[in-house]
Amino acid sequence: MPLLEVKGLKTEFRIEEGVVHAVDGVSFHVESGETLGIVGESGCGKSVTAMSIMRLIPDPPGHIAGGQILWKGKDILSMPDDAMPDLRGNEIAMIFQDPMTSLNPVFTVEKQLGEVLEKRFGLKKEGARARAVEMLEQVGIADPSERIKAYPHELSGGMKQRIMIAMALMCEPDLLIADEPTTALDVTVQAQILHLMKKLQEKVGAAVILITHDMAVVAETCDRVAVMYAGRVVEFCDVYRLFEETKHPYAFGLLKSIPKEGLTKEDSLATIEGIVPSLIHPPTGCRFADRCFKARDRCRSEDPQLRDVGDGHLTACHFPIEEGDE
Amino acid sequence: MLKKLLMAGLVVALAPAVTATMAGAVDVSSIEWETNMDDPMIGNPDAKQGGTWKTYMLSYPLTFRLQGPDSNDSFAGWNRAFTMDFTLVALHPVTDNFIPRLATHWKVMDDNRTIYYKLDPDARWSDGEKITADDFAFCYEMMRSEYIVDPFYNTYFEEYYESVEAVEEYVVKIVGTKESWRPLYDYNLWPMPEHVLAGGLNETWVQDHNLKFQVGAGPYTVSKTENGQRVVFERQRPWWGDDKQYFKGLYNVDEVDIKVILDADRAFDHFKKGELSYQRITTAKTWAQDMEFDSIKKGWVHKKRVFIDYPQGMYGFAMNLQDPLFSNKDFRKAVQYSFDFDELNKNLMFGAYFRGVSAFEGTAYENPNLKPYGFDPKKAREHLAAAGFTKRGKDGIFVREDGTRASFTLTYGSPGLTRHMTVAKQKFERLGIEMELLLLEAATAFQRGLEREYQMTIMSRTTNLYPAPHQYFSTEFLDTTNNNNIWAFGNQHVDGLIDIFRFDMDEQKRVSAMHEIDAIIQDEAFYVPFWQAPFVRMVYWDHVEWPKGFLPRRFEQITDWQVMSIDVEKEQALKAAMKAGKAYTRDEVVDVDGWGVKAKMMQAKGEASN
Amino acid sequence: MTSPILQVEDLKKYYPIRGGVIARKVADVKAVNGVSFDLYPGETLGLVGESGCGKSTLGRTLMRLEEPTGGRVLFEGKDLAHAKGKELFDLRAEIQMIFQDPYSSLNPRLPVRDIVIEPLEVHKMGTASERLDKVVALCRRVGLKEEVIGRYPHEFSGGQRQRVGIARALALEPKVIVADEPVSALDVSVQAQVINLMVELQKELGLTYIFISHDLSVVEYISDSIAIMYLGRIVETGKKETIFSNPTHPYTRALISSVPNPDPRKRRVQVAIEGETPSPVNPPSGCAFHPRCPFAVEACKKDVPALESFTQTDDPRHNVACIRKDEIEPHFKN
Amino acid sequence: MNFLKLDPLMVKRLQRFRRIKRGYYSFLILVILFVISLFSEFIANDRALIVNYEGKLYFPTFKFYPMAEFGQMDEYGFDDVEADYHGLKTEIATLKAEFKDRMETWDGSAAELLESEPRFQRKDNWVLMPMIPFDPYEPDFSYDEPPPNAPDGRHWLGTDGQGRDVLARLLYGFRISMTFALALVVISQTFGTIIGSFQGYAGGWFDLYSQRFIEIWGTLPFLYVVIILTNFFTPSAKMLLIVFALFNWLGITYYMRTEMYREKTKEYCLAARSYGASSMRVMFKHLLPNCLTPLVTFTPFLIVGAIFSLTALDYLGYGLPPPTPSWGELIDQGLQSDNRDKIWLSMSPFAAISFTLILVTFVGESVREAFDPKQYARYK
Repeated sequence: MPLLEVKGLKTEFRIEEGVVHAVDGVSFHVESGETLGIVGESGCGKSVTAMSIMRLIPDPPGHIAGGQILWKGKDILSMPDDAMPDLRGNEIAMIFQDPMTSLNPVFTVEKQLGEVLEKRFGLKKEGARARAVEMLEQVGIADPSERIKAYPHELSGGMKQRIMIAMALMCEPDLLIADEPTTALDVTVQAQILHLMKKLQEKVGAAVILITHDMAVVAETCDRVAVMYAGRVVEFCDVYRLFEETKHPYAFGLLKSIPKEGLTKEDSLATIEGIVPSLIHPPTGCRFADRCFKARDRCRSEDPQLRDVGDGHLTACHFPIEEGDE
Repeated sequence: MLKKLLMAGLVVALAPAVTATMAGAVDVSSIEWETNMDDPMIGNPDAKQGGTWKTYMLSYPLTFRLQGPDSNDSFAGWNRAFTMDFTLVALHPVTDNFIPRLATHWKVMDDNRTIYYKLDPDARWSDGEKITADDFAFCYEMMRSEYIVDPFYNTYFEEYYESVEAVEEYVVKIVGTKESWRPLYDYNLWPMPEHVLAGGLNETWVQDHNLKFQVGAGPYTVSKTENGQRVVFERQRPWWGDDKQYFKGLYNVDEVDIKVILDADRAFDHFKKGELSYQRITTAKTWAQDMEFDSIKKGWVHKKRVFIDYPQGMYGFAMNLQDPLFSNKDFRKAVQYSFDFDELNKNLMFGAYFRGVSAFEGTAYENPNLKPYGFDPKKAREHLAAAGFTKRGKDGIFVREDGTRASFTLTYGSPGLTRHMTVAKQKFERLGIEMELLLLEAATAFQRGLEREYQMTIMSRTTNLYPAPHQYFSTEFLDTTNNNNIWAFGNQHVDGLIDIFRFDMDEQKRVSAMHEIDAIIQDEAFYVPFWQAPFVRMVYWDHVEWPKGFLPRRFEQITDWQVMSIDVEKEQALKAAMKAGKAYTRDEVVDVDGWGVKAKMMQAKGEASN
Repeated sequence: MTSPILQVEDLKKYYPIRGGVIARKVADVKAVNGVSFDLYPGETLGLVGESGCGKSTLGRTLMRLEEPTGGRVLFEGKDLAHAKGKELFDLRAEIQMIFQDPYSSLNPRLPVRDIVIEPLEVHKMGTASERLDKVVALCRRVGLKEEVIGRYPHEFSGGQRQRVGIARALALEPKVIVADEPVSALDVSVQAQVINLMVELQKELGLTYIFISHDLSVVEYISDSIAIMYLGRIVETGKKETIFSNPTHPYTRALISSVPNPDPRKRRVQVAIEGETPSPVNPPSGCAFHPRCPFAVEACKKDVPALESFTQTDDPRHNVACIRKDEIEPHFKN
Repeated sequence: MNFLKLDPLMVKRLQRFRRIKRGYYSFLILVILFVISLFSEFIANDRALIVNYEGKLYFPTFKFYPMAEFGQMDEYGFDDVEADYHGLKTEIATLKAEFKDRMETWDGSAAELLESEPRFQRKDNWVLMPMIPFDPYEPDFSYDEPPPNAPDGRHWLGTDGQGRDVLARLLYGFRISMTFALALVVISQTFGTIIGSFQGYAGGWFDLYSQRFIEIWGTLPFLYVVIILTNFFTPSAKMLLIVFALFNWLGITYYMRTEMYREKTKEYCLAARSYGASSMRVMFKHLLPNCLTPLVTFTPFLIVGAIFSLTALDYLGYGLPPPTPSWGELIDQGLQSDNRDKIWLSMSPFAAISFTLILVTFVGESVREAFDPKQYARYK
């Protein structure tokens, strides 16, 4: 049994213009201890998927319209509301893109960490403090007993993200969802944070869902990858297969449009023409069809289902990439 | 009230003094004392004694002092009535003659500013000590002391009194600063208890005496207080004045119970419940429309309008004679004839008031032959035409050939008058005269009046028994502002008449001079008298009894609670009747005109509808 | 070699830090602290650095959107940094900017036509109909259909908006374009479109770019030469090839090796550099990089190293600001 | 000005506003009432709308006709005072009735009447009075009881303490309140917007010192200033407007300043500056239209504030000079102890002011919602 299994998840947002089908039948699963990357461009539904798992969809305007989220075999969506706080944090932890806004600006780090420790572990004030200092040390914050007295605005972005990671891992969750954890950070710090996450994951043994738009980050950290496009998973496979045997034309185009080493201005970059379809009135058939160089009539009429194209490599395409496609 | 009176006196006294001859040393034993025991009694000698007079004040006193900070609140009137009102002599409230009070005799010396008073040896302070001449000398000293922190008294005594001397134990000599033709009025004085106060007159006097009750010469002393709630006065029996001619029949109740009630409307409700003995009705509306409550219908409560005869002061429109428009006498007369007092009185004032006419209303000097202008559009039109306003403009307002419009601004400071003025404005407009209204903050309106920065304004001045025509109509003030001659009126002839009033020792000549001034002022038409209210409207419970005529003629000299009495038996009977719901025969007589005031008003000035 | 189109000499931009009720100046933030470089016509200079290093401020100061605190910016011999009034107004037409955020860089209240026509109106170029013709031509050139020019920005996708921004920058026919992170807010697939467009335009119009970015892979693709900034100063310049194949300054090395490789088989095991960029409010003494530098010695804490020619490579424009540049082992990209 | 042009964002907001029924209908009602009140002279007036007299048509609404024009004469024998249209109407009706009576008798006396009555040469004379045949100034003392008189068929909302028609005064008072409030809002918003924009845009010393000035200015007690000023200047609508405006412009500067501060850092502003657009152009063409949200959303609440303050000042007696029809003055009359039992005096202006303020507030809420739609989410 996978640790987490998402089946046919549908999350919608009602806005003035209509209903946005932000996540429209997404399925994937996460095994214990592995790192799953969910990758895709902005608006493809990757963050909404994560929020749906945590049941943190703001309602209104959003709501989860269908599907199942099985956590260790139990459906999170049918759990009572009061069971959620326990699940969040204790079993599934989450860190967000913007560490600036994830910490409460009016409390010190100590107070914020301490609160969690006191509540979850029933530690007394002194014990909590010692534990917090220890946690900060683990996430590589120099001089933790001083830093712990600081307010969030006194800390750099990298440090805040470290503290968020410390908070997330403090309860030793089984799953850590990291939503674009390094996007707001400098590249040198990004390298540090990704490294740190990896190290801690190994230590705690947690599975990780890493949500990112950056293929290079995926290549750097993930075991398996789900590529999302317009609210759907279009490719779900092992990270090596994604980079080496890409099946879905979208993922293919995405990878090709990254400027590669050695390219010069004389070689123009590969692009995916066209724009992402509206999620209010999505086109019938394959949602990528309008931009796809391999699209045929069938693509515009028949919705491709996620299917195994060999060795557990799933893709949602009628005409997957074959060797020689440019 | 006393301060006001003193103020008015002060104004009069500013007149340059006629050279005074110093009175030399006088042998007291050789003085030919004067007194006046011939006037009628003020009180009712048969008045029942006893009972409780239940009344109210608007706030609890901040202090029981009568000098210094905060000493002029609504309680001070009561306090004063038992202390400072006991002066050497008093004016008889009916005859206007001087009568003995603490002094039994007096003698005015030839310089008209030195007076000897012989004290009543029976007079006692409320603590039992004798009242002696030293107490008057002490009063003089105290009123000039900086320790009382009262600039008014300080200045007043400095300017009016040259000296106050205890000549003998019971003889006081007062020397005023200027010669006066009414020295007893100007150089009167009350005593202060030297034996109580002398030791404590220092920097802390004000604080020390904040909550100390006055030791007074009067018949009542404080017997009970509930902080913030009530003060109760108790009658001393016996009191030294009990058998004196002019005190007999006054101060008849055993207790005066003064309760704090925050506003007059609520007090009326308290009255209706029987918690107050008596209530004055101050608004015409209440008098006209709210007087049919149950207790009145059942005859338990009586309502009376008691006419009194007291100087009213000038009250009405004043025109600025320096204004181009109002410098025209015909225009002034046109305005006089356009003012419809009766319409206002009838529709806005329940017909409750009388129209004033004289500049010296209510004094002995008013000209009895004057008739008010009255509302007369025809005459107004004639005068307008004479003033050059012959043509109506497009908007209906008259214009002269040169384009001047018959339009002026009325400056006033009392928001309460707006309703009357807007109605008057409409009336003026219909007759072709435009009156713009300019309501200013009261002090500003007053100041603009004094500085003659107005076209027409509403003036209100208090007066006393002796008017001050010099202040109001003398050429002396023509070229300056900030004086009472706000209309800039004056001529040689009137100046002469004023001098007669001021300096002539012949009362008859003074009166006829004043009558002439009054007539001239009316003819000059720069003063449009407004309403007068020469009466007191009251309701009281059946057990309250009054002397014949209810209130003395000069009402302000002596107040209602001093002359009435309470019949305790009737009070019991009333209680029983009320319990049983038994109605009395209703007393249908409302107006009490013991002094012929109403009759005079009706006859001379005409009453709109009453 | 041709002469530079733009010479930046010791350019400084300090921001005062104020305190107290009357906002007295108490210190400076030295956002750009003595930057010099030459820009040659037709080339693309990639200006790289991490957040807070001053690269955007440098771009804005060049544009005179910020008043320089010191130094000169010579555009064809005319000092842009000190130009005033009409001179500045005319110079502005020569150097234009493409902005980072396609959402906030277009006035949401104006239709595309008005946005693109604005510079022409401001500079009173041509008649109204000529302007309109030019706008249509510009929009076509950047790949927008004529019929969309009446639409408002919110009706466009991010990539299209950036095209509008480019059209606006081109309206005055500038010689130099400062592109401040022009693609970093765009999705990868759209990024490539915009970059392609910029490259095409450069070839066609002979534009000179200053391409400000934190994304080394994009910079590597588009630039001819590169300048690396760290805390308000340029620490290394050189041809693209030199910088990527032979980075010399320890910071450049760390930066390049921190970039994740889009190849799961080339995962790094080590973190190249610890710590974070210090705050420019309170920069370290001497070489600002010394607290993080694995090669730092005592001397690094004292003096600010000058940007000097590095002779070990054959690139004449290769300059490095490091006192140990000659001692450090040559670095080869993995 | 440019920002009045409707860009799609504004169009969308307006559409959103239209969809919020409560606010939209409140807005319509207010506009209709205000437009109607602009024609108050034709609705509440003691001058007739039209008089057809002896073959000639008269429109006395804005013109003074003497009594002579209609063969009238007042009780004092004057015929050049203003015509009495109420009286004229009654006279004509009476004469018509009498003529009809005489016609029925067939004795020729009808013809006699025609001849003997010079003011009835033509039978088709008529007077059309406005719906409310009273103006807000003229007292009506025709009742036995002194005013205020209770509502009846003659005065639908009764008369005030001076016999003036309450409904007429309410109507004119509404016009004055609304005009005053609108003028105030326009003046103070314009001024505040300009100052606030300059503060936000220029920043630096100008901002610092003007902000200190605004803070100090803002602490001045408004009512005292009004009272003091009435001592130096004749109180008038113009003066009050100026005084109100002097205090009212402050509020919007805070918002405009912050908006400007925020907007000016946006790149479109930098872009405009980069091609040399002048500060004025940047401010007024680019920034201002993007900063209008607070301006628009605060306007209804400013109107509420203005109406309320004006009423309060009138109530306290420091407002518009008498006899200007005013709600505050009516409430003051109604609350005087004399008139506590005359509830129509306090209730009708109270109802009018509540009704108006509620409508404006509805509009305000809806505008805010339309301009700044926020949904309040909850997490389970």
